[in-house]
Amino acid sequence: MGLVVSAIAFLFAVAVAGAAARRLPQASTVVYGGTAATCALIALWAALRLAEGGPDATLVLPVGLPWVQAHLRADALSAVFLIVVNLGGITASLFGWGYERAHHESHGGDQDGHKEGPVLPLYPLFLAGMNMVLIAADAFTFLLSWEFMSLASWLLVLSTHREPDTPKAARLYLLMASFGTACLLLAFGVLATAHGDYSFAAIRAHAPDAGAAALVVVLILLGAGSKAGLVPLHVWLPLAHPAAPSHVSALMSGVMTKVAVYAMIRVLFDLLGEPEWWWGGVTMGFGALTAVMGVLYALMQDDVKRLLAYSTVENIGAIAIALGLALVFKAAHTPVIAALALAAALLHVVNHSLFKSLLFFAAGAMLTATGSRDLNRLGGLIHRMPTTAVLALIGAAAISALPPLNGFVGEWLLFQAILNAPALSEWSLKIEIAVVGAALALATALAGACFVRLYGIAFLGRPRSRAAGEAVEVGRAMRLGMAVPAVLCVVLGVLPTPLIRLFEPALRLLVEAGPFDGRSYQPWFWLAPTSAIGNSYNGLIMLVVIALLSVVLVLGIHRKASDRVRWSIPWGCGFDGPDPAAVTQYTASSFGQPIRRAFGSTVFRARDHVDMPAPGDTRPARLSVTWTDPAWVVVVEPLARAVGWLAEKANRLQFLTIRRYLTLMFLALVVLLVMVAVTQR
Amino acid sequence: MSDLGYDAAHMLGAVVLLMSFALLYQRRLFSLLNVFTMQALALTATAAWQAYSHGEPHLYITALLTLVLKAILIPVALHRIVVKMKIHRTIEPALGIGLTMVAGVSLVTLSILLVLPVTADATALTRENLALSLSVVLLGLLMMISRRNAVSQVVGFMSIENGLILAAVGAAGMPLVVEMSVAFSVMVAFIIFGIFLFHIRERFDTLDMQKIESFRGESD
Amino acid sequence: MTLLLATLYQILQMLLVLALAPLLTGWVRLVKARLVGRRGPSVVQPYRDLLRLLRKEVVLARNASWLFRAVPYMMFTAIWLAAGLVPVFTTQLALAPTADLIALIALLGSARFFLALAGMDTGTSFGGIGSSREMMIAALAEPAMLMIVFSVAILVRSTSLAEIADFMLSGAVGLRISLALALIALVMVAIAENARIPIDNPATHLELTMVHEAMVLEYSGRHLALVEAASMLKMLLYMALIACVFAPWGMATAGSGVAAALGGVVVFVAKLAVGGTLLALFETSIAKMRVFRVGEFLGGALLLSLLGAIFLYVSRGV
Amino acid sequence: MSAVAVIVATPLIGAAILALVPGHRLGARLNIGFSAITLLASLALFVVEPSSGALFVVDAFNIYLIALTAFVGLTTSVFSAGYIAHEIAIGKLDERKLRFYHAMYQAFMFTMLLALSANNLGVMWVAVEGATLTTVLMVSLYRTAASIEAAWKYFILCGVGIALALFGTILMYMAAQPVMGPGMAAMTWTELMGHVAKISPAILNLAFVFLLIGYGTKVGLAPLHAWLPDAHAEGPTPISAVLSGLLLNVALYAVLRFKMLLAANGQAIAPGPLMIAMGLASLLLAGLMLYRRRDVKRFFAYSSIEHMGIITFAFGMGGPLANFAGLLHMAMHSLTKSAIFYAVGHAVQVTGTQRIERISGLTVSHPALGWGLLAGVVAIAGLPPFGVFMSEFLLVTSTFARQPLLALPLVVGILVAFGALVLRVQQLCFGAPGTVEGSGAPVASVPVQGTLVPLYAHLALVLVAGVWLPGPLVAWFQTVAALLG
Repeated sequence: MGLVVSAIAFLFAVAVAGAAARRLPQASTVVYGGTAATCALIALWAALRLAEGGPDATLVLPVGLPWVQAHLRADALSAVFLIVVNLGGITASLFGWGYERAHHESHGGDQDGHKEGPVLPLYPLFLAGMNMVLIAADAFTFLLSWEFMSLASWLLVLSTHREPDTPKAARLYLLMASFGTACLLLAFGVLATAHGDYSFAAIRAHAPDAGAAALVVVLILLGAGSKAGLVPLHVWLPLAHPAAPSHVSALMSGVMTKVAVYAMIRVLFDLLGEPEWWWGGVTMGFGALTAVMGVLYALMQDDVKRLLAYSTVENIGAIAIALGLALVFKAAHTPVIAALALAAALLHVVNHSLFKSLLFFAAGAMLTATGSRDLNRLGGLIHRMPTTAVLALIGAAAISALPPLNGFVGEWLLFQAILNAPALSEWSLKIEIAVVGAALALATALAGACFVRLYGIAFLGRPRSRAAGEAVEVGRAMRLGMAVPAVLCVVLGVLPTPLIRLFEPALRLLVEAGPFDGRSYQPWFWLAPTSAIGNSYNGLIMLVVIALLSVVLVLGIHRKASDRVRWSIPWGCGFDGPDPAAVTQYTASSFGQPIRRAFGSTVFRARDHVDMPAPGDTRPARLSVTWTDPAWVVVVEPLARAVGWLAEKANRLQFLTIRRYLTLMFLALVVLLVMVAVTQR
Repeated sequence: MSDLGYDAAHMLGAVVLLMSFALLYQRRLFSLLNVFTMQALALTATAAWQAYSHGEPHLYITALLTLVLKAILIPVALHRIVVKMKIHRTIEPALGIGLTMVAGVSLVTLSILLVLPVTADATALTRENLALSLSVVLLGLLMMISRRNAVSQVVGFMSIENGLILAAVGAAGMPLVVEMSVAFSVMVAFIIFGIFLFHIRERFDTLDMQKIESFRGESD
Repeated sequence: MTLLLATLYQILQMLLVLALAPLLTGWVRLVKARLVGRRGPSVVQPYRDLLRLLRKEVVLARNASWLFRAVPYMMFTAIWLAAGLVPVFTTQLALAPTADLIALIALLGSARFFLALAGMDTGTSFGGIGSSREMMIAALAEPAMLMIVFSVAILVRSTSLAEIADFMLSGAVGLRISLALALIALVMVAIAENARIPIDNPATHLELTMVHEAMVLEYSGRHLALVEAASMLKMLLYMALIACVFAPWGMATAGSGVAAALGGVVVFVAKLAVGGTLLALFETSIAKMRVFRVGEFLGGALLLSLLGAIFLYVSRGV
Repeated sequence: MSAVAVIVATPLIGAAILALVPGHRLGARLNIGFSAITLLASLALFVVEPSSGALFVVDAFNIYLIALTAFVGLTTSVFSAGYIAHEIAIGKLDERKLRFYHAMYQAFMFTMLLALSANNLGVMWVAVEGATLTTVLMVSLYRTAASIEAAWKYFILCGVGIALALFGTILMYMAAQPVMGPGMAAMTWTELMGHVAKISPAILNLAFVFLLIGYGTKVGLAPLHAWLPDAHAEGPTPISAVLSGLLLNVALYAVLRFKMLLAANGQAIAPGPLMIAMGLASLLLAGLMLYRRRDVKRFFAYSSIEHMGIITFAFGMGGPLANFAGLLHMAMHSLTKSAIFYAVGHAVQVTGTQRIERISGLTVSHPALGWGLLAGVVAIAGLPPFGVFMSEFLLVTSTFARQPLLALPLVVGILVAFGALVLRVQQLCFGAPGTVEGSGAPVASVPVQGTLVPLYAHLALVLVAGVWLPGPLVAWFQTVAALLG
């Protein structure tokens, strides 16, 4: 434990160093190198603790609330998330190192000293904050770290404050973050003992009554949910995540949302004690809504990073579904199934952190190479940036849950858990689970469409702008930063069982069971959870067989078929010129049109406006799309309007005359006197 | 304490209260000042009487101060201000006189209501005296908010002070009365100087919104 | 021993599906032709087409990337493997435990994923049309498929095809509304997935209506051959799936010997023949629908399958 | 005892001397010197815990407030040295005014320290009144129409307030006199605390209402707050700093002393509801007012009202946790808010305007200043790792545990104000830096006058307090929290 704490302290030191030496060229090397090393250390430590088990590492520091002090504790759950966070930290640092340098070259250093806001000092702080949340073991330390994390990321978002829409995004982000913190504050207010003992141990010791527990569940879903991006509290996420530099976006989207998930698990599974069945029902419902809405949003986007952010919303929805299932089954006293669902949740947490980081890195690489995030200005990058293209393809396939990659394993486990609905007693739940399953399946399929769109438009086809046509592959550091998660995606897809084995202590801690309980023989390369009723999946064999078959196929074909190849210009619907197809090529919005028509027209009131030139007019026809964000209309705008209206009304008080102010005073006095006179009767 | 003493104190206090009502009733500045002078005299009498009946010599100082400042200097000063600054002689009330009267009466009832539960262990004198001074203070405040121009508001302010002193002298053996009344008089003096130096005729109740907005730093 | 046998069966099945797929397509075409009163091509015509395509040269668009050339192999492998997973004549397959229905659906999904990418690779408008429409169809077909799996799996308490087939054979099921619903939904999905009428018409290249054909428009030579073969395989796969879940009779099960297995092969061929005939009948009897009606069609399928899943609870407290 | 005498006497002597000293540089140095001596003397209190006598009282409640006042007095005098140098340079002030300014500054310190350490209701009232007079004079220092208007409004409203407070004090004596007999005893804290249990509640209640309204006016509670924003905005910035940082605390201290009496007397009405109501009113009103402000100093003045509302609410809630939170919040707010005013003062001097929309990109043009201001606002907004977070954490959690329905308006108010703070601080600190009002030169070309040490000293203290509180302080807070009921 001391090691983790000192590591975090070291992160602060790195931050200070970065602040001090931000002028020097070596600064970024120091910061990112130091951060990566520290993260590696913590991740390793956590992995070892999980592997060897043993008692939880604890530590009490004489800071924080005087009569509580700062309790730090790393149990199995914390260890799991420590691995996730710091893995993300390592890759992000690796990528960020290259990213920063590339951008400094492209900006030719900074003329007025601060072209970009300071990222270097804040980046380690952000990671330190997330790590602190994971090891905090009393409400005060927890919320302090939680809010500190938000603060650091807010400033990181503001590092691009020169760009027009950053301030709005940053503001909304910090507001929603504080709303979440407020909800968590209230929740812990209920949980804490009357005489102000905020330590988790004390909270566990005195369990709240049903009403209080219900209140806490709602508040946690609001508080942690707003951070994780549960619909309709997600409005800030697709604005704030893309605004930051790409490696920070990766951390925010891939990792910080997981910290929010950690908060949910910590409270719902650990602190609140025995769950009731409806907790899971609510969580699941929100999850399903979030999953479907998130991916539908993503399908409407033309901005690569915003699209990715919305897809994060979708994945959070999937995780929430898994958590809800786990809660339901835990409440139904079928721990093994609960363990299965929870394993699915944790696995998906890891997977998403991997491929979402990877994809954000890819977006960053595109941004570096073409200077644009707009899909309609990209295209054909597979020729210009081959490595990035391959890695991004892995990411896209993984997030679309294609076997034998890791995304699919998570989905598979989740569906296995859903198939156990008959084990429950409540009808409403059984039916809800069926519906939720449908929603999840829909979301998965739509995600596939979404990433075909992203990859097909950005990397395939022909360049849609000069910059895209002249893009050059990014540097080695960035490519390495993308390669690491890509490789992990494949490895985890082929061999998920060892990882789940590693997580088993956490599962036992939370639902008193493991997914493989009661299985006599369980080879390490085989995934066959007990509760999955004889169902099993084996990515390894699948990979081998696929490889085998394709070899057979290729050999077979090439022995018979002709190898003659002729290159030519494809038919461009009668348009001539050097590259006819480029004119008629599909754009992002035109690709999205069928799905928009099928779903968007109702949910988003999406409308296509086609501007068709008259015959003989040679200008191209234009397809423009308009749509409205329901969450925005329902949640944000009314609030903003209400506050504005009230502020306007209140503002009159600023412009009264002294006599009127005296009148106010007089009235206040009289009112109080009357109150006293009345109370004395 | 003798009945006479009690009645006399009570009666004098009642006169002060009566004068407060009279103040509310005035429509012309000069008569307002005259009524205020009378209130000050009544207060002086009360203070002197209390000094005598309780045998507290320092209250004589209070009485003297009240006499010199409130009954002589300040009315004169205000009189000259009105003349020099050509403040027109009638008071424009923000609240109709009748309404003000009603409000005043209800304030007095409120103060009596408040004082009733005061238990008997507090002597009857403090009780009456408390009701009286409370009413005087509230009426003074009412005066300040129901009049538009500066001078009458100053008068209202000072009648609040009269209420305070009425309470103070009534409270048996209250120390620091003199010091406080001095400190208070300083403040009153400040106000009067303020009016005099900065030519504040209507600043209490400017109706000119632009002016206020610029004063409040919010103009565009 | 059993493992060895299972492996043998597996290999046999791989080859069998490979061999039968074009035949099925040929059969369907023939029956359709006869139904509309044409003589129609011979049953083995599809084999000839494939061989001819193999011998032709490949014409590639200027900016086709390696992905474009790799995809046919990828998708063919995926679909082939998937077809190999569905028990057709025996439930004793070596690969049965490695992948269940969900994995199978995912395999088909990945095949579609890559084909759609390939459609966009050349950067022509047709590719775009095809891919976007295909993904839209998939977005509804896949969940419908999964819901069918649920209703079956909730009944059988398993998603492994072998166990499903065994269970159905054991006859412990009886008639069920939910199964009927699931069957209807599955047929609808199968039609959509195989680009048959009324969703799509494999015979036309009319750009307003075509989906699958538009995607593969730029393919030629051996690549096209692979794509065609893959789609034939896919059709066979779906028929095999329907047969395996809803009509598993005549399938060899655990313990039954080699003879039973061979018997199973024969029965399977018969099933295919029937299935093909039914499909042809259906296709000749109705008209193609507009592309944007497809959403409603598949949405219907999804709802049906969901109903099926819910009905299970109602009909018997499973 | 002696230490207290020194603490109170030093600024008095200082005022006398500074009134005679010509030359603003020497004046500024002497000003710093006297403040430093005061601070040293107040630190001596920690070493020799003096017994409270007839004149002065030093207990767990006021000891830290005295030290705090002396400390902020010193840092502000340091800041003021740099500030007035610039004002002289641009000719807004002259030597004569400055002599007066320095004398008044020390006089103001004297009145506040007297009010804090006095053991007598009357003396305390006189001190608070003196504080009002001195600050009125300093607010009107610039002699602009706006500043005179502000001072005038301040004077009238607080004058009436003071009058009501005096009435309350007299009532308190009337209440105590029958029990404790005539004489000084009935006006002495330490004596009153002993006998208050026997005092009849009726007059006590009456007294508290008048004291709450009276001193509450100086605390700036809505709807009595009207004087506060303008007084802060129009006076010299050092004065805004001490007004927000110290004067409000002193007034609140007075209210709390009387609340202690009521708490100690069993059957009096619980003052909680009154304070909760006024606190919430101030919080919500100020939170909304923040959105329409264009003047940066007025903006932060309203934020002071908001925080006074929070603190009053906390003491109204009562109970060990909430009271602890309130006491902590008092200290944190005065440190943070004065720090913010230092930063704002510099910002206004470099940009030459108080209009928020004309100040931007401070972190770019003046990194040290900009990040300091940002840190200050972050701290006052209740974000960790600063001290305000701890107090708000305790307040919100404990309130929700006891009175969920009261916690909701509290949280809403805090969030509303938070929204405005974020909105403005992003405007002030980020974006492209503007040009100097008038001259039109780039802001970055104007250096910051004077030192930023006071700003960062305050921030450092607030930061430390956010993660670690020293033992003695905690002990004091807990004793006082118990006394406040």
